[in-house]
Amino acid sequence: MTSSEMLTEGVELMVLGMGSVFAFLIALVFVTNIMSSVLTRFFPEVLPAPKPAPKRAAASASIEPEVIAVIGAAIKQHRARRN
Amino acid sequence: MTSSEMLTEGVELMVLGMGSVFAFLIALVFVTNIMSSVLTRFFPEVLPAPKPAPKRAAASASIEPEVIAVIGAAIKQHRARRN
Amino acid sequence: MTSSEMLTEGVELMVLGMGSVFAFLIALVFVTNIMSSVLTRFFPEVLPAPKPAPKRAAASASIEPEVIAVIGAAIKQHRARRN
Amino acid sequence: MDKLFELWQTTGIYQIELGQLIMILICLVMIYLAIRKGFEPLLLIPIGFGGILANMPVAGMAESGGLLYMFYEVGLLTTVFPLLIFMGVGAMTDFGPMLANPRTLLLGAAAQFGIFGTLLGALALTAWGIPGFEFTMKEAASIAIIGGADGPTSIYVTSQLAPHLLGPIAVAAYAYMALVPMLQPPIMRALTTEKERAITMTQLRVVSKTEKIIFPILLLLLVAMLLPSAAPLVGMLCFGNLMRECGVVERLADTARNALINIVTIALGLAVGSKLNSEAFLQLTTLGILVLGAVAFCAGTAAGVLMAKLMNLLSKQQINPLIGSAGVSAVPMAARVSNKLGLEANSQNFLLMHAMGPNVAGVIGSAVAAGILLNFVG
Amino acid sequence: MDKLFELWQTTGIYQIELGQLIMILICLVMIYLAIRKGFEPLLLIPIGFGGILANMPVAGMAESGGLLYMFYEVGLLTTVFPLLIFMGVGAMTDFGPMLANPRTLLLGAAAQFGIFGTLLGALALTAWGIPGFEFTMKEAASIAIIGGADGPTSIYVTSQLAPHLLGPIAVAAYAYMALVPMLQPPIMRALTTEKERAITMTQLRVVSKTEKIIFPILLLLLVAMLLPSAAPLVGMLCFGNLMRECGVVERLADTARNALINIVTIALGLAVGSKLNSEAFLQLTTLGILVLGAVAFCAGTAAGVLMAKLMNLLSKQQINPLIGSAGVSAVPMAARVSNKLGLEANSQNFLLMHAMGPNVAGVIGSAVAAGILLNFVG
Amino acid sequence: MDKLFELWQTTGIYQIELGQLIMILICLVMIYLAIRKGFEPLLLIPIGFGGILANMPVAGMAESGGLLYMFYEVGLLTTVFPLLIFMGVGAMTDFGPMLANPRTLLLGAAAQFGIFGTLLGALALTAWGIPGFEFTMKEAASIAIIGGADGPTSIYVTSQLAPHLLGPIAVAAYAYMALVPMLQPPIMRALTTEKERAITMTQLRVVSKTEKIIFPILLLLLVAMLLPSAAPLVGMLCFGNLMRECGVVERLADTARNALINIVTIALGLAVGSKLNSEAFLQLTTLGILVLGAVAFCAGTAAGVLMAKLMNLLSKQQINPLIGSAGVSAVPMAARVSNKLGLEANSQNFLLMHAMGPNVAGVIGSAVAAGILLNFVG
Ligand code: NA
Ligand code: NA
Ligand code: NA
Repeated sequence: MTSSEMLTEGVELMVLGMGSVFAFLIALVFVTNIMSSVLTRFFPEVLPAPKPAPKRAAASASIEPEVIAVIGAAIKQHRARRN
Repeated sequence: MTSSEMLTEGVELMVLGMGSVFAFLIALVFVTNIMSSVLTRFFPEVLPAPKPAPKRAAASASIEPEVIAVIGAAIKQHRARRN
Repeated sequence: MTSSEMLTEGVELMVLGMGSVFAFLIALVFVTNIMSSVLTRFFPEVLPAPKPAPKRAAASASIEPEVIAVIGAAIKQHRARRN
Repeated sequence: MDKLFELWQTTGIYQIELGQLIMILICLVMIYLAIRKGFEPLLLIPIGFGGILANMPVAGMAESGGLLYMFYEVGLLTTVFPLLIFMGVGAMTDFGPMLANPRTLLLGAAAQFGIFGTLLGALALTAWGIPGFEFTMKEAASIAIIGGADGPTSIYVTSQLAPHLLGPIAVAAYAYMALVPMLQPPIMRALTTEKERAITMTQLRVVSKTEKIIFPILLLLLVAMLLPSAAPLVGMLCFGNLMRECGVVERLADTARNALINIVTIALGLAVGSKLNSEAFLQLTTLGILVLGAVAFCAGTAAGVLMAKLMNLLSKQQINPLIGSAGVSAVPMAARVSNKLGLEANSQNFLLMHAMGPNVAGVIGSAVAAGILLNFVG
Repeated sequence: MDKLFELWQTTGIYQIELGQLIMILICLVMIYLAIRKGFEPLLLIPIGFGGILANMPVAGMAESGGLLYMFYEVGLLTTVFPLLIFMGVGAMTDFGPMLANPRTLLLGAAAQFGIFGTLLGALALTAWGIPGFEFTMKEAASIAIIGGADGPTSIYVTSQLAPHLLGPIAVAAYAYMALVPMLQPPIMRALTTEKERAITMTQLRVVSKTEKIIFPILLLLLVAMLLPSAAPLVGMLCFGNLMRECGVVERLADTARNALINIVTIALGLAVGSKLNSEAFLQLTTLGILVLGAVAFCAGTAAGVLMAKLMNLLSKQQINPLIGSAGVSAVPMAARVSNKLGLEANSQNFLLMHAMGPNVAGVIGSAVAAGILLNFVG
Repeated sequence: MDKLFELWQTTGIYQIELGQLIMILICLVMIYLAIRKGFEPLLLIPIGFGGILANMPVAGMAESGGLLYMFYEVGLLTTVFPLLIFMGVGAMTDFGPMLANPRTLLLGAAAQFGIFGTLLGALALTAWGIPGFEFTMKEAASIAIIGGADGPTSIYVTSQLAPHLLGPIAVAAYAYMALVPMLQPPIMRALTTEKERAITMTQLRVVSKTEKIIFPILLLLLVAMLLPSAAPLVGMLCFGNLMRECGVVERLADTARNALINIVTIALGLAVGSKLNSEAFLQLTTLGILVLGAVAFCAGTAAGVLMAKLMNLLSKQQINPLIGSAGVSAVPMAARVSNKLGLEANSQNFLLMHAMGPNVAGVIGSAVAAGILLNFVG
């Protein structure tokens, strides 16, 4: 291949390549949008309601980080013993 | 193979096959029974006694489900954060 | 190989082999010592200070074994249910 | 412009054939059923996805050098994958309920009538020249093993006797395993009386650890002595089970029933999917396979139930005939079906553990039947 | 004494060549950067260590019969390893942010300019005869794919087009991915105004489970129809992602993104390391590869940012151009860079989730670009 | 009737040979010892079970096309399995205690006298024509390596020098490792005084993270320079250890020491079991191997203890000679034996961590010795 052929080939590849990438991803945008609108229109998914029972939630929230910390510490301690 | 030979072959295979399966599994029943009776007679295994200390057990029972729930929630929350 | 050749070969192998093993491991001792002294002199690592805040530590220590036990029991119970 | 035309020629739209399109649709249905209806998703999702990959034009994933082809050659034709799956199944299986009541092994034996009856049926239909049923002996045997209700056993036998039918047979085997809750109850109800279904069974005795350790070794030795052609399958099952029960190699057992079986399941599923090509699948014989597979399941179910009734005639220790149907294996679905029907008849009648006995016995039974078929037909 | 001399002759000190020594030093630097600077340690530690093992004289670990050689032959040349890695990546990836805002796919498309621009550059430099740049078409394509900022894609393409360049290309790909936090910000700042960088984006809508399940299938079908040569890579990505999202094969997804991908990563790293020999690496062309790789990254970054600005011109729904640079992939580093620069401009401007859209789009984009290159050049 | 006779001819009862029966019994004993006495169950259960599978007639699992044969061909003869095990061992090993007191490396060197002394012994017995001892140089070297008290090293060396002896050598290696608590104490007591055994050692200094990270690289470079034939084994050990210590690839280290090593252990065990055939095992030479293996272990133990005493003569920093025996490796059993005997002599004398130094040094030592043997004999 001569050097000018090589350059032509490169330009051609770039145009075709970027073109194909864009064509493909634009097609994907369309298809994805269609899927999403079909789904939301015809098969609406009942989204999980925001957690009710704020009282219980608050209570659990106040417990959890502590418990998580304790578990974490326990695991760390356990590992430390093992090594 | 002619079609009547095929049928004969099929009948033969069925008789032999089911016969072998039964023969083998009946043998297995016998062998298993012998093993179990030999073991229970000559090498009786001391079965773990039912958990004593009902008080402690009751206490732990009253704690555990809650703790399990808390751990479960913690893990769920942790996962949710990660995603 | 005659039997005397075999013996000679064996003695030679033993001397060379043990020699090589010792030579290699002595070299390793030297190199390791050099590495350690270079590191401690030029790149001293700040060792993790002993855990401060004895109060908090004591508190956590008094909680942890219990929590670990509870978690262990929960896991055991969970596994028992699964089987 | 040349390049653009060249590009157009390499698109799937240009190259795809009708057969590939139909196969992709079938695979999509399979994936839908696996996700939405819970049809054996662990296998049918990899198989279905593998089928889509295999039917994409140009990509060549199921052709020499392609990933699916390599999985097929290296893992499936060599029988390595199904044997490792069997090891994992062994490491998951608790033979305790069966050891507590070894008579239930007979139910697992009877249910293998599904295999041999179907084999006879396939040969008869072929002999009579019914369209869609033109099977050689080896093909008939591979199809019949669907009645064993055990995916890896089906794949193991088919890969040795009739690898060209692997696609439809594997799909049929897993599909019918998923359909057990629909296929079995009508047959079970038809063959039992309300009173029989209400029979309660005495609680199972506790099985000692030692019995559980010795059983897989005993089973292996018996297979080795009586039926060595079943030894690879049964042997790997026993190996997995020994690792599980012996208590000293827990880390190996854990890997066998988790990481290892998962890796193999993914690769096995993709490899099976690679055989879902239109030439093999879109044939009248596939319909024949599906019909025979359904017959096999039903025959096995019926035989199990009838065997239980026969045992009740001959022994005074009564068993609930509903647990007979669990003998086809399809662990643990078939046992759950038995339990459900038992509860319908008598709300205090918990048959689950009792049905686990014939259920795991069915796994052994169909592995044994596979050995017999390989011995005579292979 | 003979034996002692023989022993001396088999020592590394006696046998080692300068090239091997230099390669070992380079590998040590790589390991140092991986450990101390956090440069893609999951890959660069196995690659670097593999490189040391491969350059030890006498041991022959990278020669026929050696462990690294076997990994290379069995896993790399066959493309099994990069495809399994892609499956694991799929099982890790959440396409949710992209599905909430599919327009970000265009950013992932634009960033592939890094690939094709570099390809043109490599060919131009070769045509002009610049020393260090003497590449065939296949070599140029393999080098250009570094701009995809996706390790397994680079390895996949190079193993098929120019396996002799695998060492330098893989090292460059991972090194530049690690350098993203240094390479990208200057370009991003140069191409955007303070005001643009401060643009806040509306919170992403919640994406339903069903959308997430259907997306990988849709993507696979589109690839199958339009660009089947990208199907192996994209197909395995989609398979992993379907396992992740479908919710019924969690144990398979978990293995795919943990045990399996870890095992494959170790073996892949060692296999790549086996190609770090002095004959392939200590060449002027390696410098050329490194230069072109850096250009590719920068071009991709710039193209992504400029595309975002173009989209702002054409649509009234404004996006922050900082997320454009995330289109090169390098998940999740590039998205974090976008987030960091966004916070610098406006302390309430959290771009992370918005940048994850183009970020995962970039993975798809470079897999698609890889398919195109394989199609035209392969 | 023909079919029935045919069936009878394919039973194991009809086909089994006496040798197979004896081998199955030996394997059952091995499994019994592994389960009840805790004899290296992780290896001896797969090996023993593999031995049973290999000796079942007809099934042909250890013959061409069989599962065990494939594991043997693909994983063992290629040395892939033992090398991956070594990587896992590296990912499990803490070289800290050894780095805190590098002099203990000399104990690990001395204990390799077990290897070379046994080699000389095997050659001498062969030269003198003692029945049961007729070994070639390669066979003698493979047997001698049993004295390294390191299963994968033995398997690695034997698979390269004398694969036909793999069965008895691997069994002997693991059996004696299991017997360490019985074999070592008498020798240790005989060679030390009560006073020596009561010597307490100063607490080990804290080893920094950096030292632990640099050590495996240093060790690898030293091996590469001085003894490249040991590089595959030592290299994979170092690679595993670097993954463990560097702290940035924890997920890879975790897989290397769990899922991966477990999978490989199962397959390696079955592959070794496939070589437990009567032709190789029921030979007078097997007795010779067992005798030499025991001698090797005892010689290594004695050499380690005596070396410790010698070091006490030459240095004023006293070490307890009981830790010398840990130099044979057999991690961590030998170190526990040292600790136990130390506590008997002085109830405040905790030697465990001090003995871990020579213990892991012994792993390096026997890998080095293996390299030397492969170099001279291979
Ligand atoms: Na069955
Ligand atoms: Na990309
Ligand atoms: Na050793």
